[in-house]
Amino acid sequence: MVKVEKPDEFIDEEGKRVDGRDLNELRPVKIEANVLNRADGSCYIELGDNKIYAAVYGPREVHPRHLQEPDRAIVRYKYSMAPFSVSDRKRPGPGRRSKEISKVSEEALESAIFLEKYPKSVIDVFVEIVESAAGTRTTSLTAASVACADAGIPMRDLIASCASGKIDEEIVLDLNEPEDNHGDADVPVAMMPRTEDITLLQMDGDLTAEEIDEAIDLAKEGCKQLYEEQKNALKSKYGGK
Amino acid sequence: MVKVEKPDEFIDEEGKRVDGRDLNELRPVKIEANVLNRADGSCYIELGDNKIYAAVYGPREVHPRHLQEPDRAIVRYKYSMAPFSVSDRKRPGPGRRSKEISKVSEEALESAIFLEKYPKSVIDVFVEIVESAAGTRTTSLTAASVACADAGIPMRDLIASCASGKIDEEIVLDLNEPEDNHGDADVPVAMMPRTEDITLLQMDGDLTAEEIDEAIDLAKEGCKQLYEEQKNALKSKYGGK
Amino acid sequence: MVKVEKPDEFIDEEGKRVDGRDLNELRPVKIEANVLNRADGSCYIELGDNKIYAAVYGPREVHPRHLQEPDRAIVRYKYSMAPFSVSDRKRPGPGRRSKEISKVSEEALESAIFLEKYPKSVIDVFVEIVESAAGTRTTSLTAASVACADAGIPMRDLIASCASGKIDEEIVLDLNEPEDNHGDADVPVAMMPRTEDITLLQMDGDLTAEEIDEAIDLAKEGCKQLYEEQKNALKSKYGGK
Amino acid sequence: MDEEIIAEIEKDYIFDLIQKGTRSDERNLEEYRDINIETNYVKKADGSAKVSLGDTKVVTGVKMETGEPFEDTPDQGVLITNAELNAMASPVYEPGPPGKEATEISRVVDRGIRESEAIDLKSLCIEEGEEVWMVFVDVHVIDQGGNLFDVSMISAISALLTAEIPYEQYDKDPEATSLNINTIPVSCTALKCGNGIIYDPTYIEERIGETRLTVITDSSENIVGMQKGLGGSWTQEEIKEVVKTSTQKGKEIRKTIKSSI
Amino acid sequence: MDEEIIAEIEKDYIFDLIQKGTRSDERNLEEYRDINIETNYVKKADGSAKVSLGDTKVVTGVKMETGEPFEDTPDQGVLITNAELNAMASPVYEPGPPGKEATEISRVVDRGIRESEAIDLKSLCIEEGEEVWMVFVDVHVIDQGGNLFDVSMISAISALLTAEIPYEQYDKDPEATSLNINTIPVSCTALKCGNGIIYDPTYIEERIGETRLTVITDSSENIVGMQKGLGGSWTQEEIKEVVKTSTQKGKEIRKTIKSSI
Amino acid sequence: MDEEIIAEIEKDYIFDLIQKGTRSDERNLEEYRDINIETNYVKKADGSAKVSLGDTKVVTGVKMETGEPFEDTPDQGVLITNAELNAMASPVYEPGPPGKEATEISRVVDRGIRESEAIDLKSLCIEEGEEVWMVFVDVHVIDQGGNLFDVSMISAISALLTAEIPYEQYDKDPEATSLNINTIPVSCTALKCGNGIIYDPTYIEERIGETRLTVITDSSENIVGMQKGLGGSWTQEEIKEVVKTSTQKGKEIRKTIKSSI
Repeated sequence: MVKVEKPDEFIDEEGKRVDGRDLNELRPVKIEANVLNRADGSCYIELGDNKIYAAVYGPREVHPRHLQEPDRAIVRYKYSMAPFSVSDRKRPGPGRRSKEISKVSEEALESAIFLEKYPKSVIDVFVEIVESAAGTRTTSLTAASVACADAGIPMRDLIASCASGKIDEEIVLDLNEPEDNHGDADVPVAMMPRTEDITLLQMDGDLTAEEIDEAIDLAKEGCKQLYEEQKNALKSKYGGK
Repeated sequence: MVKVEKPDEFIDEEGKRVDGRDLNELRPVKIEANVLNRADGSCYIELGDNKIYAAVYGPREVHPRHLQEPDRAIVRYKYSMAPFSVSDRKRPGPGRRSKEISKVSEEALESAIFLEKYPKSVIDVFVEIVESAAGTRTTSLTAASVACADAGIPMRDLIASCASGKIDEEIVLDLNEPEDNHGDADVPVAMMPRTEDITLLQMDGDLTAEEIDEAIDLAKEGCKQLYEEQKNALKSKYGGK
Repeated sequence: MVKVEKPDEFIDEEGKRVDGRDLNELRPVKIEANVLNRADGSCYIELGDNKIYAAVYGPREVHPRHLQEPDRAIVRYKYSMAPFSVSDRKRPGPGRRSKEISKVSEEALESAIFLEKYPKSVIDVFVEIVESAAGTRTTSLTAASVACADAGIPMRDLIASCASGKIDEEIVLDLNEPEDNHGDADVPVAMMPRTEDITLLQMDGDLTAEEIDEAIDLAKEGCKQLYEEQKNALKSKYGGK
Repeated sequence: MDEEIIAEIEKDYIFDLIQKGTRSDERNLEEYRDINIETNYVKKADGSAKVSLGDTKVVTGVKMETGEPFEDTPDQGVLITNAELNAMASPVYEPGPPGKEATEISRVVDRGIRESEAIDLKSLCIEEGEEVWMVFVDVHVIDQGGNLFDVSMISAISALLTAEIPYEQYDKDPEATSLNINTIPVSCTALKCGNGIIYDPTYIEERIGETRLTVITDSSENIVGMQKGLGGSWTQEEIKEVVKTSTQKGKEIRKTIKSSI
Repeated sequence: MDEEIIAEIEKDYIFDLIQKGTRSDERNLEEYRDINIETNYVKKADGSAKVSLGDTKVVTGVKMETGEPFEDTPDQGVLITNAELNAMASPVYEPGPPGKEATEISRVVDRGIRESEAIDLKSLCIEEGEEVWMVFVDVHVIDQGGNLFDVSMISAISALLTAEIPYEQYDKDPEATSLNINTIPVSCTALKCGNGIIYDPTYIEERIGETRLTVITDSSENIVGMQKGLGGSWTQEEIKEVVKTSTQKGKEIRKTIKSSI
Repeated sequence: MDEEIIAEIEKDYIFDLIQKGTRSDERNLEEYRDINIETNYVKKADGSAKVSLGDTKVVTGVKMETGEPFEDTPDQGVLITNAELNAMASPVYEPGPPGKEATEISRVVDRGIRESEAIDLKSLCIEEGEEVWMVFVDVHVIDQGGNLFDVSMISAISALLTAEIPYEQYDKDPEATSLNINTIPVSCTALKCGNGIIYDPTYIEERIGETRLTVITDSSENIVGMQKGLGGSWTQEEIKEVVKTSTQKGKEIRKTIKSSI
């Protein structure tokens, strides 16, 4: 059993968090598009210690066929964690947490894709968490949408995603592991940055209506920063500077 | 571990059983047809403390298709117990007992249905034991056949079903829990009451040929009483008094 | 826990092994073709205490259909051990060992069959280990190829298969249980005896290049002896002496 | 085929009504269907509730056993929430292990109970690191008339509110007769259909919804959980409005729960 | 297709013969095929039997291990009966976990052993509540020539009759060398085909049967189990007759078992 | 369809090149693609390596836990090797439990480690019969560019070479900081295509191979494992040649591994 200890205070007198970040600061991020050869599109992302690969296959034929939709493509999103990606080895195979994350991520991504262009087909998105350090669902989604773009799938916009949360009575951006484990609330958000339409929203914890609004505001800021990184990653692969 | 204790005697001097019933007396029964909205036919039954829902969908298309019969409908019967329906929580999912009960119940019900009217289709019967108190397989079957009638499926007759058994050297009707757990034999029977054709028969225990005959006689009586309740339940839904 | 003890010496002064065999001697073998009535072809084999049934169905239609190959038959090989075939009861169902053995055996058998004669079809090979005593994978393969011949499947040649190995610094033929459990290396080999083409080869242990060559030489000898037994078994069923 | 065309026409009709601010069953957009709660329905369960919301029907049973605590919470009882969408509940459900929909419902209900701290898990510790009470909450949907999140949450908390710890059965000293539940988490689910946002959607309304938002509030009217679902998206303004309305509706539902047990 | 037509013609022929009181293999309606029992067939098993009944072939192995008793029977050994319909046994069987047919067979065989009290489970208690013998009876069908219930029951009881408890292997004091079996449960299966009731049906006869009844009797000729199968129905008179004939046939089979071990 | 025709033409082209002694990427028949090894890639793992061989990509993580030894080896640690062919790695892989291909890879890698005695399992015993270290080696293929056996073996042994036993995490006295690995098993895979035998096949070369042979050698250049795969056959002479070449190639790869950690 590895325990992530709760720090005495999450925020010091100077307003810095345990890892030295400001309240509204993302962890260091690195995004690279087109990193795998077999997949139609792919992306590698690091956010803090998170290390995640996303790959996209499709639009392609649906098997089994009874899953086909006559007038649109379906999206299948598979979030999975390597057994060695977490402190205590995770048994292989999807648990209930992975299933739920896959479902809400699938729905978040669907919103951005012009599904009606590819009737009867499927877009398969596979996400593999190689190292996990709080924020994997949102970070995966950020990578998955870059992989979709890399695969040439027509989209309304990219999906950028990050979480905000509450620690020591403050709303902060992008929780790290001790903040995620011992904080008061976690608010994962995904959006299409151009229109600010929110396509994923979850909340765990205890917040007032005002705090939720504040948390969404902050998450939006984070999403916009990630959006720039996403576009840079795609540009550096496909030129167009 | 909850244990149903064995009483000192199953039958008192006045010939009454532990729950006050006569040897040939059913537990109180309540049957209601058409209790669910999505299903094509449904039924709710209480027999003593047993609480059971049955629902029927069909005749409808068979998936996967290789299960289709070219000249008749197939019946799929699914008996399942809620985890909280028994004293010691039952793990979800069908065990071997449920599988066997589903199989013999399916075959018992099939006998009564004009299957040849619906080639290539399936009649799905789902039974959910919400509370279990001895006699669930027979009581489920009684409910399932009402649900079939409620779904408008053409039948030779209803199937009425109950068990008889042996306790303290006596053949009695409709075993309750202590009788079922500690008695000498259990004889579940189902039949089409009009012709008295027997469509389900099982036996566990130790009986002579004569006792089996007597047990079947008694179960027939019980089935006929249930048959009246089944018809009443259907009448009170569909008028025709 | 049953333990097969390691003997003090595997080979005595007279060059005999613990079961009295010479270094290049097979255990007693008995092969019978056409022993089952439902299967298209079948074989029963005993090699020492190994008792194995093999049955073949096909060429027949493939289900599910997406496994079909347009220009050839596929082979499906299922190696399975009865729970009571080994000292410590084996849980039912295939483990990783069985899966690997099925795969390499399937590939070994494929080499010998004129697959292109039966496009879109499947040849199903089922092997059941009733008693296991070292060498089951090779002995199964020997039986399976007789069952294929019994089913009338056109083949380049039979597949004969046995293992050689290393004990007490010597390369010996057909390891028995103590030799298999405590020896230094195990080399299962299968071949088409007429051409000496090798269709299965595995090795576990620690050998030099020269020892491997020697082990293959010895295994070939064993395969040729088994080949005669295979042919006799088929002849005694189908005459043609 | 014909049936599908009728279904399409019905969907269009329902959608149009919502744009005009009304619904096919004459409710206003924010109005819930009738709630009916029957607790202590299953005698063999330690707590139970049969709940109907319109024609949606759910039976929840609570069972408690003793067992080992999780390694990272040696001084806490264990809460396990399952949802089963019984194949009898809908023509599209199939028998088998929980699919995506059932998994999402069980996890959202579980978080509602857990994050609101409705159950004091520490009070369920029998011997630290050794033995604790395990609380199984099994939510069984038997008629899928829409809005499974809200009705599942209602039935789960109603069953817990009436549950009694089976001390005798396990030869343990009784410390409390019930689970001692101090707050009542309630979920409210909003569905966006064109320009209208409706609450407590029926099965057919759910088929035309673009996007969904469930908000769980506790007795202090704090928000303890949210879950967006379906494709489609929400604006921040809409979310604010849904949070406000859900808090209000949650209060009413909480009243109904209290008066039913 | 052609094959199916031939099969239909064959079925009609067999059915007609039965109406006339005879069968395609010239047996009379109540006659069993030859039974062949070879015990101690698998040396690694604690008990085993290879049994053929006509061209039906079954191998059963018994293995014993020590383990914990069930909570509700702390002073009794554990009996676990499995039946496997190996894919080699029939063109319609597939590899995988037991289906409905295998499950029914294993449960009926298990009940035959259990209800007849063939094994004194209390004698298999090593230390109450702690350690008991677990007896695994694995019935493997390798050629499906019909009447699997009866041949499975014969092979299971034959394997048990010859089983030896592996005391040494588990370092336990030997209390008895064998399982000490006092009664021999035997099942007889009747099949109704039109006006005829036949016993010991072949694979193809089973395809034309309307309904089935298996009756298990013990050495005192009491009935310890019954199982009706297939669609179709029996009259009470027919059942009486089947019970009587099965008791008689069971006696003969029991003799064959005794003389084979 | 068109795509398939192109694929056929490409296969023919590649096959013809090999007959002439060269390859589409201009390697000679025995030449390996570039190997890139990055160890300590995953901080949360006890050992890890990201390895690419051409455009094949594999990440392996090692995790250690304490647990019970197997009954028949009470004084030895436990080694468990899994291979996952992630669905992202190839258009033909699907999510789900390991299939035949993944099972074969995991078993061959496991045997390479085990038979070479790369890990001294006895040194991983904490208390005989009670507690030992369990070493989980999880090989994750994320881009299937061919030759998975060799790259899986390289990444597994690289991750093990850099692994540190998590003594502190489990409150155990540290006896050694690392796994103390004395020999480096390396596998070399040959593929027969017509008259040519090539090494380190690419994904498309594997599609035209008739038969495959993997040879695992240890640091003393002994052979510790072999595995023939695919239909087709080898002559004894060919096997001799493959064993010789693999031993030589293994030496070079071993050098690369050593210089990368």
